[in-house]
Amino acid sequence: MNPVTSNPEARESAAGKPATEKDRWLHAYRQMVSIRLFEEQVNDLYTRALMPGLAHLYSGEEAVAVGICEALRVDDYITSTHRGHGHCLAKGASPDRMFAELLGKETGYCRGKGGSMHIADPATGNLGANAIVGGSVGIATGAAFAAKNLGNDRVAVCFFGEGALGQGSLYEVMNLAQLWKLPVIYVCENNQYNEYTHFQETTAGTILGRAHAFGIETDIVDGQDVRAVNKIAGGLIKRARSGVGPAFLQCDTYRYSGHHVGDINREYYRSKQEEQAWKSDRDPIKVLGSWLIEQRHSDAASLEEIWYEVRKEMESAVKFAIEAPYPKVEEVDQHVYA
Amino acid sequence: MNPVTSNPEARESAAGKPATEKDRWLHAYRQMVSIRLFEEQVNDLYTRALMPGLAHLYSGEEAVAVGICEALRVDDYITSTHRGHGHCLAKGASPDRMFAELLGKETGYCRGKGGSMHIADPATGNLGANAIVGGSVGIATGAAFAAKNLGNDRVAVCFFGEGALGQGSLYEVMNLAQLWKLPVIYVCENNQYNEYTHFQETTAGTILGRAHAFGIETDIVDGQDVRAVNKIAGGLIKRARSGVGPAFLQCDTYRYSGHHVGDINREYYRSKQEEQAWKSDRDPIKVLGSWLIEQRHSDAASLEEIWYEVRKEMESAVKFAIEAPYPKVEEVDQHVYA
Amino acid sequence: MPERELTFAQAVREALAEEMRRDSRVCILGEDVAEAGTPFKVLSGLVEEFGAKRVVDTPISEAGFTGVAVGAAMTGMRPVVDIMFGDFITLTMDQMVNQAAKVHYMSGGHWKVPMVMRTTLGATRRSAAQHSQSLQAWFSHVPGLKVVLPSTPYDAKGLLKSAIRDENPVVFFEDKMMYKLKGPVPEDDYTIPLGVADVKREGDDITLVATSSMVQVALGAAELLEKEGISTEVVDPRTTWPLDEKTLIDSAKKTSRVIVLDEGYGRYGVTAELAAVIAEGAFYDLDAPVKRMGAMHVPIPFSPPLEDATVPTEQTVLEAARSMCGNQ
Amino acid sequence: MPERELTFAQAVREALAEEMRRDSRVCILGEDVAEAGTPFKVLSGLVEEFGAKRVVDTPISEAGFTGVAVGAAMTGMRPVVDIMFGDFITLTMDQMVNQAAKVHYMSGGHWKVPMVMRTTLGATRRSAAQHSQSLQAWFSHVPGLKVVLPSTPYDAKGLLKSAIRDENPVVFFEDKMMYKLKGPVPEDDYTIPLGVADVKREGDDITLVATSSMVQVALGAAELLEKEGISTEVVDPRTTWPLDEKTLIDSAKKTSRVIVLDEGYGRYGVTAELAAVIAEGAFYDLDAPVKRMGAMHVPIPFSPPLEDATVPTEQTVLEAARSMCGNQ
Ligand SMILES: Cc1ncc(C[n+]2csc(CCOP(=O)(O)OP(=O)(O)O)c2C)c(N)n1
Ligand SMILES: Cc1ncc(C[n+]2csc(CCOP(=O)(O)OP(=O)(O)O)c2C)c(N)n1
Ligand SMILES: [Mg+2]
Ligand SMILES: [Mg+2]
Repeated sequence: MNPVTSNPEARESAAGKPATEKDRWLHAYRQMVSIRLFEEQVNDLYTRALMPGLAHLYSGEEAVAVGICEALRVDDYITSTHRGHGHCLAKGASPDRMFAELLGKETGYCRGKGGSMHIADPATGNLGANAIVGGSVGIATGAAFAAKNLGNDRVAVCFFGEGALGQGSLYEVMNLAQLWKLPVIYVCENNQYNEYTHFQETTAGTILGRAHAFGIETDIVDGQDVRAVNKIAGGLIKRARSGVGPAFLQCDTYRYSGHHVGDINREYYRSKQEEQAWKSDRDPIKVLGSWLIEQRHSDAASLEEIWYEVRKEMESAVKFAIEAPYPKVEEVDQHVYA
Repeated sequence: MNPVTSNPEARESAAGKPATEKDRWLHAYRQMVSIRLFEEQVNDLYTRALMPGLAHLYSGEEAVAVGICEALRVDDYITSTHRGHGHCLAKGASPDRMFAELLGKETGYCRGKGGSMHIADPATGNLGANAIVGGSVGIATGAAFAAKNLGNDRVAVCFFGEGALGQGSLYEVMNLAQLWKLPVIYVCENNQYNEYTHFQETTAGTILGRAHAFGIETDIVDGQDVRAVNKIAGGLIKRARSGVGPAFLQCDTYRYSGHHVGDINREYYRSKQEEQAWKSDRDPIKVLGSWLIEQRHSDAASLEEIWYEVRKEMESAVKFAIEAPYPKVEEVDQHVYA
Repeated sequence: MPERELTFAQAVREALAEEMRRDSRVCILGEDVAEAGTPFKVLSGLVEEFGAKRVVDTPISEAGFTGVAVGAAMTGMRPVVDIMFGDFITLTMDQMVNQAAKVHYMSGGHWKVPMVMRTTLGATRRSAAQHSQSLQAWFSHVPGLKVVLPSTPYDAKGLLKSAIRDENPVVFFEDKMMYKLKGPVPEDDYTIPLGVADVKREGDDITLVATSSMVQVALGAAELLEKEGISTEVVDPRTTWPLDEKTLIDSAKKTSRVIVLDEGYGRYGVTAELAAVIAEGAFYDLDAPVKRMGAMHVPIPFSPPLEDATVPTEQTVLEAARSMCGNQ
Repeated sequence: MPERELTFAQAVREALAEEMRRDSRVCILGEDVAEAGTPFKVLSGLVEEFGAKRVVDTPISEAGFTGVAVGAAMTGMRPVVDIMFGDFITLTMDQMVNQAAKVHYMSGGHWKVPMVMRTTLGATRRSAAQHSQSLQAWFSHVPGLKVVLPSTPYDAKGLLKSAIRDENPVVFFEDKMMYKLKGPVPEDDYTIPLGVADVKREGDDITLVATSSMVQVALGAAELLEKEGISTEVVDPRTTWPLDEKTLIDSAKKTSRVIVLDEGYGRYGVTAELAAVIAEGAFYDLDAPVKRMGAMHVPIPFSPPLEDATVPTEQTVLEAARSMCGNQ
């Protein structure tokens, strides 16, 4: 069920071996569908009142996480955000243990102690999602510091929303990363909104200028085009791995749902038309699907089949999670100290 | 003894009335000499073990504080730093009450509670020196916020060393200032060193790029040339006062002494030659003095006379402070709450 | 005429609206405070009445806008900053502690910082370790700050108005779980002074000293104890600083048994100070050691059964009180 | 052979040097830690031995490099960060409290954060309100962190080595005024476990529980008390978390009179927890309420006579102890 272990192409590509063009993009397609359908289930769990608390859905932004993680090795690091399910899945986490975590179950990635906003997984280099906006910029930079100092050639990717541009610590660590030429990529997922406010109301100047100020390599990409993301990210990651230094990548994207699953009436901050336009014109899965068909790497029926398979997989993963036991209450004070 | 009240030219210029070119620059000259000789006394108090604790001298950087404060009104605001004596004097504080503060005396600006690093003076718009690097960037920006909201046309100047570029809060507030078009000028006093480390070892990219990223108006000036500083600052202040928004001014300068009065052996981080070169070639008082003589606004003897007068003034101010009483111990828990 | 009832959130909003009408220098700064009215909807409607110049949406820059509030307060405004989750005060500590709290003192009494920070506390919302903390102990530790912990809609309105009118930086903690709690709130312009405890229920056998969210827990436990014949007094300090030591000590002397309750972590938390004050002040009258109940010394877990175990409940308070009164 | 003596600063440096030799993953991050060896010169010579890759000068970015240390610790390093003045921990609270302290728990035990933050505490250096605080109470309040407060060169070396070898984030507070204090320090590779209090002096009539800077004050007061015929026990918890409650309570039971001393602000501070623990644990043995002595509840003033009044001294401790023992 774990895409990393169940999918040979992914393993090979993660290990740096070239897979065929076709296999690579079919895998990326499946990964994006996984995220989309994972989030569908999350919303469903919420509306059925089966999930404790809230969750922030990644639907619409799949090409960013997948485009980037497909360019990473399994031992490379990522840090993620409150909107983190996509990053976790793209880096290789299993839906079953993720759902279990979202329901607070013992078989969850964090034994239920973390929940939606804190999924972490050493096996896939996932240092953890973070519920503090900008909270993980230091952690990702520190992982790059360790990689450099320990002399392994790992790279760290720091995912964050454009809202994190408001946090001063980002500027502190970008300065450090550039001074020390650390292998870290700052990926700004500009989904246009910080909660209920358009980013232009909170962001003076430009996004790229924020990194450029430190002499950091910057780039911008259409975050709905997984191939474009992957290509640019691939270059920046290679550059970082070779020791040249950090990079900052702005990915323009859009979240289809509300800020969190409970944010239903949102017309006071954005219109239904706007949402509809992104969904119909720029959906990352459609964009890649059309290309796969155009290139004759696939056809409508085969793609449909992927949706079907993934949906089944998600259903059984949810079932696993629902049936899983809660941790024993005695566990509450375990893992406070190592 | 207070330059603002004792010097009619200063009052007029502060009130926006044009004083003659000659009077303006003679006043600036006197102000710079005041700072230089104030600091001479501070060092002397330290070596004579009459001053509690340490102090950070401003000698060498006089043209920055004076150039800028001469372009401000008395009701404009400033915030200052651990290296703040120059800012206080330039904004109009009296040496006697400043020395008293440095000695922890009741007649000091803060009744002895603040000391060298916390001098504040509502009468001259001095919101206070700050011993946290970058600690006052929010305060200055907030004063500009209040000025804008209360509809008075005051401007706030935030002085900070280039070391404060390491503090994330600077970036947070520059973003706010530009979004809200606040009348605040960020003055980066680049004296080349953060304590015992050259700024190039701590500063990736460029200094101006840090403000430019937010779309803020930026400029750079030779911080040893008081007339240049004054001219550029005047333009930025006028612009801010008119509501166009904030600005960032980099002033390149040099501190003649150690990081603080106790930093005597400093050849491990900078050479005596470097220090000597700044002192002999780029001394701000010499630079202005030469110009005054060249322009026949003054002559060597008259300038000498200014040094003599100011020295007398400083001596009597020190005497005042030494003779002043300490606050009563019962005062210790006063002013905790207003 | 029946007393008017408001929710806790409405009471907070009414206090803000009244103070903003009364004093044009009062303004609000925070993330999504305007159209969105905050994620908790506490501020809904304010931007419509007072406009975007006084109800100001900020970027996600807690340190930055808190610092701006400090400077604005020094120069004529009376800002109220909104820190969505109490966990984010971590980002504002320098501005609150090294700046706001010290400006008046360091300037020898010359500058003042009349600002309010409104923030939240409380677990059990399944929000996990970074959105569930109750960090009031930190600010209570800092001279120059005042700290308010309202426990009813009535107190919320009266205390918030006092906080806004205070000449000092005041931190106002609101329990997220209490926003929907209803209670009587007069329409008048009343204030409640900072530093005066409130006896929320009188009793003779045992005193429960409780703050914020724990007041309702204590009142619930008191009801249950009543049925067992134990008469319980519930004392709410309302502000941890200034602290009304006398009311706490007097109650302890009267009942001779005390449990102190606060939702912050139990270790080095608010309960430690309250217990120490009572143990000292009522030393010769206590029949048993003061018992402290706070959050378990663990990061708050997400998983519901675990999270529920971290916080005192009516049941655990009942048991503690029962055993203290020897009715086990 | 006479025992070797080192200053407190030398003991800290020796612990770091030994651990850096032993384990190549140990590195130091901070402002002016390399050539300058910090403003207090505590680290002099380390960069010469270990190079600039392991003794790393940073920009003035406390939040940033603390965050980097968290990430580096998770991924194989054992960083020691240097926060020059304890007052600047305000800037690191999010990284220490929301990240470092919680990573292990939130990840269900998967990630670990073996890092040390070294910082300072203590007033009376005429450094005023923003350079004189002793904020150990804040970190002690946070589950997931350990907090060490060494009071002698011997303890400094042994405790710092344990802190560096610990798998958790540990905050290590050094008293600035103690850096020049000399004491015996073995050359061996010894460690002192975290969570074990030390009886620094035995006595029968009264217990002084003291931390860090206050241990020397307590020992000085004990000498004076001895002359008045009062036999004083001095107990040093050495770590506020984990806390060795038993040793504290046992001493309290033995002497039945206790004063607790800590240089942090007295209100909601370390003394509150220690007093509460003792008042509870030794309730039936105490002859008098536990007395607390900490910094006065004011921002630390610059003026020498005022500053001196804010901190407990041998004289004020002597008077308090005397009056507690009825020898007034
Ligand atoms: C420091 C901090 N401040 C505020 C919040 C509350 N909050 C959670 S998500 C969010 C908006 C984040 O926007 P963005 O970074 O663009 O990410 P997105 O939700 O769009 O993915 C806010 C303000 C937080 N979690 N952390
Ligand atoms: C937040 C913070 N970190 C560290 C310090 C210690 N410190 C005092 S001055 C200084 C260097 C400041 O350099 P710069 O800003 O360039 O000012 P300069 O001393 O050169 O005028 C440092 C690191 C401090 N006061 N505040
Ligand atoms: Mg966004
Ligand atoms: Mg400098």
